[in-house]
Amino acid sequence: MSGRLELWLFVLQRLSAMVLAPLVLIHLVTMIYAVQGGLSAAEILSRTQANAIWPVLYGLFIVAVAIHGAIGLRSILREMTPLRDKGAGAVAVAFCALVLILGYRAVGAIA
Amino acid sequence: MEDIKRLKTDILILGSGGAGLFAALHAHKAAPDLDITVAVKGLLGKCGCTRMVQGGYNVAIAEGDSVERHFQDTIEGGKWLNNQDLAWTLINTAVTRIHELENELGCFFDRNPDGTIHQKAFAGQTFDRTVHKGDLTGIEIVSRLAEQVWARDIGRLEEHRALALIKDESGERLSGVLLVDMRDGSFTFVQAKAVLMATGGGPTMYRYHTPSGDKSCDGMAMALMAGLPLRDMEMVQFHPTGLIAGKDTRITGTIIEEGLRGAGGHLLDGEQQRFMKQYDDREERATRDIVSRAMFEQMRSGKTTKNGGLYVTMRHLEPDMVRRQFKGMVERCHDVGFDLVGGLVEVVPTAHYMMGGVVFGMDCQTELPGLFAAGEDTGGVHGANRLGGNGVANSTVFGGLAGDAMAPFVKNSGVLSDPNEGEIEAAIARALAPFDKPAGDMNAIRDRLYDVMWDDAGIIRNRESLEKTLVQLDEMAADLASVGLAEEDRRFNLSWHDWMNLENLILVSRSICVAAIARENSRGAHFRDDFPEAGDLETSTYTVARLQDGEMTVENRPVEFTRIRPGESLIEEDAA
Amino acid sequence: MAAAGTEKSLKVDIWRGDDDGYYQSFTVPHETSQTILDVVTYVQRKLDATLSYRFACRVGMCGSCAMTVNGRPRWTCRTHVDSVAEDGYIKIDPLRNFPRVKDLAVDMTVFFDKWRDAKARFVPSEADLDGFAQVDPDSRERKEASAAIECIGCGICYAACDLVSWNPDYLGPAALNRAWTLVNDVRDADPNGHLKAVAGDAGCHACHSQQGCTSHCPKSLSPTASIAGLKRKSFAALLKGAL
Amino acid sequence: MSVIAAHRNHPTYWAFLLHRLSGLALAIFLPVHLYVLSMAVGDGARLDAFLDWTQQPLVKLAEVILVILLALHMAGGLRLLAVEFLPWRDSQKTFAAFAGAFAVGAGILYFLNVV
Ligand SMILES: Cc1cc2nc3c(=O)[nH]c(=O)nc-3n(C[C@H](O)[C@H](O)[C@H](O)COP(=O)(O)OP(=O)(O)OC[C@H]3O[C@@H](n4cnc5c(N)ncnc54)[C@H](O)[C@@H]3O)c2cc1C
Ligand code: HEM
Ligand code: SF4
Ligand code: F3S
Ligand code: FES
Repeated sequence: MSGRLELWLFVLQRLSAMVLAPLVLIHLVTMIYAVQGGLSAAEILSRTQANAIWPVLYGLFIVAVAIHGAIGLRSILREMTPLRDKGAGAVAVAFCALVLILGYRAVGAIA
Repeated sequence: MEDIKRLKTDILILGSGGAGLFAALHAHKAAPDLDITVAVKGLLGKCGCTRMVQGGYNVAIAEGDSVERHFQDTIEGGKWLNNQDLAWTLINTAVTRIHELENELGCFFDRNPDGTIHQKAFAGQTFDRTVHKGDLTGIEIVSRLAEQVWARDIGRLEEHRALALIKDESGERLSGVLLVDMRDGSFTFVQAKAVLMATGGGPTMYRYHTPSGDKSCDGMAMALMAGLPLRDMEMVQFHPTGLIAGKDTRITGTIIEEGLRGAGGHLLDGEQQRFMKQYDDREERATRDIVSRAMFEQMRSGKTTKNGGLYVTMRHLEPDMVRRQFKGMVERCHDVGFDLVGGLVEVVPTAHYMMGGVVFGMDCQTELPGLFAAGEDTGGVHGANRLGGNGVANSTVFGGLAGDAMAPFVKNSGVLSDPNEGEIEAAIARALAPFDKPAGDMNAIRDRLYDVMWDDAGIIRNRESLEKTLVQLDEMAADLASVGLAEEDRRFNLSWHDWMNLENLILVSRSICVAAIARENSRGAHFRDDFPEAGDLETSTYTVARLQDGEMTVENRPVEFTRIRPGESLIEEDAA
Repeated sequence: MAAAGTEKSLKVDIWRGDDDGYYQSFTVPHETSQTILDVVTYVQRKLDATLSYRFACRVGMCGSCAMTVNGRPRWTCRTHVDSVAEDGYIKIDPLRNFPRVKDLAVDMTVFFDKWRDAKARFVPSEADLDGFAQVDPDSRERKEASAAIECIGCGICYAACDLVSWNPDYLGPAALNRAWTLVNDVRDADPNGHLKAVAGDAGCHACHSQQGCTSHCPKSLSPTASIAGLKRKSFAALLKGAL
Repeated sequence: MSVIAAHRNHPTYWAFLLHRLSGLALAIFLPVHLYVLSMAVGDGARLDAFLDWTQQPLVKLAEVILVILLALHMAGGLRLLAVEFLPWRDSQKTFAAFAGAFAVGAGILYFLNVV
């Protein structure tokens, strides 16, 4: 073990959190605003396709959250389940990949 | 016979206070290839009194101060009974030691606003020379020492209590030490080329006492049993203000800072009247011994508080000042239900420190080849009184010197000599004696020891009270010998250790009494109301007590004034 | 014991044995200035001579006497009975997260070993051994160091931290707290060495700021703040390529 | 006996626990959320059908809880970042309270708008 893995994960998780914070805020605000009229596919798409900024923001969100959530899950698994380094790491990587794939499909859909 | 574990080491150190830890570090530095083992009654660095040092560390490093001045203060404080060469070594080496503590071990002492080291005033000294870390200097020193020991390849036998010094077949040399592993109750014999006794004395035979609970004069008792001489045993220092919190409270006896009196605190009797004026013009600000004696007299007259003590109060002073300046004390009092800021706190004088101890030389060797001693276990450095701040200097200075001396000793003339098995067997039999007997009331014996020593062999004594005490001590020893322990289980059996503590305390108390009888004058901490005068300084003598064939003997020996004679001074301006 | 039956008494349940053990109940007279250590002492002296526990200084300086009192880790010599008893009931367990020796005594070796592994000890610089370094008492570094330095090594923070139980290799709050004082010690010759030692896999980054350490430290220290400091410093060092 | 061990019963532990549970819940929810969104690809009707389904009160409630969790987690995360990266000391408890308040506030806002 490099002995620096945890430090890197820490750094990545904190940096991704710093990226996520404004994005989630924006997402929450738009959602609260958006649901006032009730949600529909067309409505969502018209909003997100109107401006190229949305796909970029959501793209960034996906990368950040894939990293962030994966690292978070890894700690939870390591600390609270019998899974140790390897198992937890595998689950985390799987999570990361899943989010990236699904995320890109979703972003692709709304772009 | 008992199955015992046998270990071998080059250097065995008993105790992990300032003396023991310094010795380990110095010996390791001098000879890293030697096998060094620290055996200690508690956890390494977490027991003993060095950790409890509040005031700080005396050292002559300030501009305008000098080692001569510090030496002069020490000798005058010691009422001319000190071994002057030892005192001189203390004062000079303290300068080296404090730099070592700060620069090599990492103690982070307090600074002045300009960034230079801060030195505060301590009673009985002509110069502000006490280096400190807040009022928790001992924690800083011992924590730093302990972590340096943890970081090195130094063996630890924690919760291993030394029971007896075991000589070789010839009886001429120390072979090793018999210990008991307190956790499982098994015995271990550690054979060593050199042994340091640094178990730290501790006058815990008095009803009120300050030292930590692990101290019960084990080292001095082992030394007596091995036939070694102890000097100045009558010199027991009392601190004027210990807490008193009622029966069966552990905190009773622990120190309430002297600074309270300095800052204007008042002492009151049980009727809430001040009384110090009757005894000294400086009132509460008089020296430790005077205040302690005044309080003792006052208590004897019966005007005591609920718990049998007196009061100290700060309520007439600015509450914010008290809260700020004495934060630690305010909290400590609060934790046992007293309000130091606006109320009354019950206090008593309390037995603090033993100036006396094993006779040792400049290289810390004792009479018994292979045995070294340092710290509060030893006698001679302080004479009749120890200056506040010279205690931790003493243990760190001589602990270090012992380490320096043991390494070459082991290299040049160290041998692992075979033990006298008979001595081991006898020591084990002595330790196991209470398990063969029906349970009895050990608490009653402890209470009796506390009371007798407090009333008749403490702050004020005389021939009659001391002789009476000796008789009682013999009775107590006999009583204890017939008291057993209820259960066979030796694992972490504190009651068993209490029993052995009592045995040691009774033995050492006898040496205190015979020495106090032998000194027919009053000097420093020793006050006899049948001989209240200090006596002629020029012909000063010191006492040496020994156990010979079960008898405690004592002799007076003349003090050698190797550096200054009474009336002389090393300080140039005084001499001029 | 209760004089004329007027005094209150305490019902005390104490853990006996090691990992396999049981609670034994005692009735102890309640006194005004009584601490938990006094309760335990009373039991050992008057009720059951075989009760095992550890203490030394009696006044909150040595950090030997920590136990779990009504579920919380505490220094027992400075814990007033009245401040913790719940309707006259006290339950005393050995300290959590430590191997048990017997009754209320635990084995603290692992705690000291981690202190060593965190390289939590001063590294002298060869140059300056005779003087005293000038250190401005109001400088930021000195204040940071001072804020954390008065640790008595009682292990209470270590017992209060779930990370210690979840990740047995975690260095723990006390060792990290000490490391932080060294990183801020301008006299120390190897600040980076200290950072390296605590930035390993079970070092400061394992801490999730639960702050059990900080809320239980009897000396009111904040290991959380110290650990956060280490996280920041090692983060910066990593970005600078110094680690 | 209390529901939580005494040594854990302090505000910052609750904050930790909430942060961890909310993070976990989000991590479980997120893939689902993304999967659903990706259905918008070419088939707005399926998404719409799904969105209709979400109009059921129970699902509605679950959604509200999720948003609360997201808000909670974010507030808790910001608190942590503050604790770790800003040299603050004793303000942590205030932060815990602030975090809770923010979450509840956002949730209620959402709730009011939706119902
Ligand atoms: C409350 C208090 C405050 C003080 N304040 C000051 C001050 O401000 N300035 C000052 O200069 N001095 C002060 N002193 C005095 C100072 O603490 C002592 O002089 C000095 O620390 C003694 O050091 P030591 O190493 O000899 O013994 P200690 O530090 O007492 O260490 C003795 C060690 O030996 C161990 N031990 C005991 N028996 C055995 C055994 N049978 N087997 C194995 N190990 C054993 C103990 O567990 C302990 O580890 C104070 C003392 C007290 C009690
Ligand atoms: C809104 C912005 C977010 C911020 C500021 C944020 C912040 C943080 C921080 C600082 C941590 C570290 C906790 C620790 O290790 O002690 C963390 C953990 C975590 N986060 Fe986030 N996060 C955010 C969004 C998300 C999202 C959207 C998810 C969903 C996947 C998520 C999932 C997790 C998980 C599972 C953890 C692990 C929890 C733990 O270790 O206790 N976070 N978050
Ligand atoms: S940080 Fe506090 S709780 Fe932890 S060991 Fe030090 S004094 Fe004890
Ligand atoms: S309790 Fe443990 S998780 Fe961190 S803040 Fe303290 S070390
Ligand atoms: S006995 Fe020393 S801290 Fe409690």
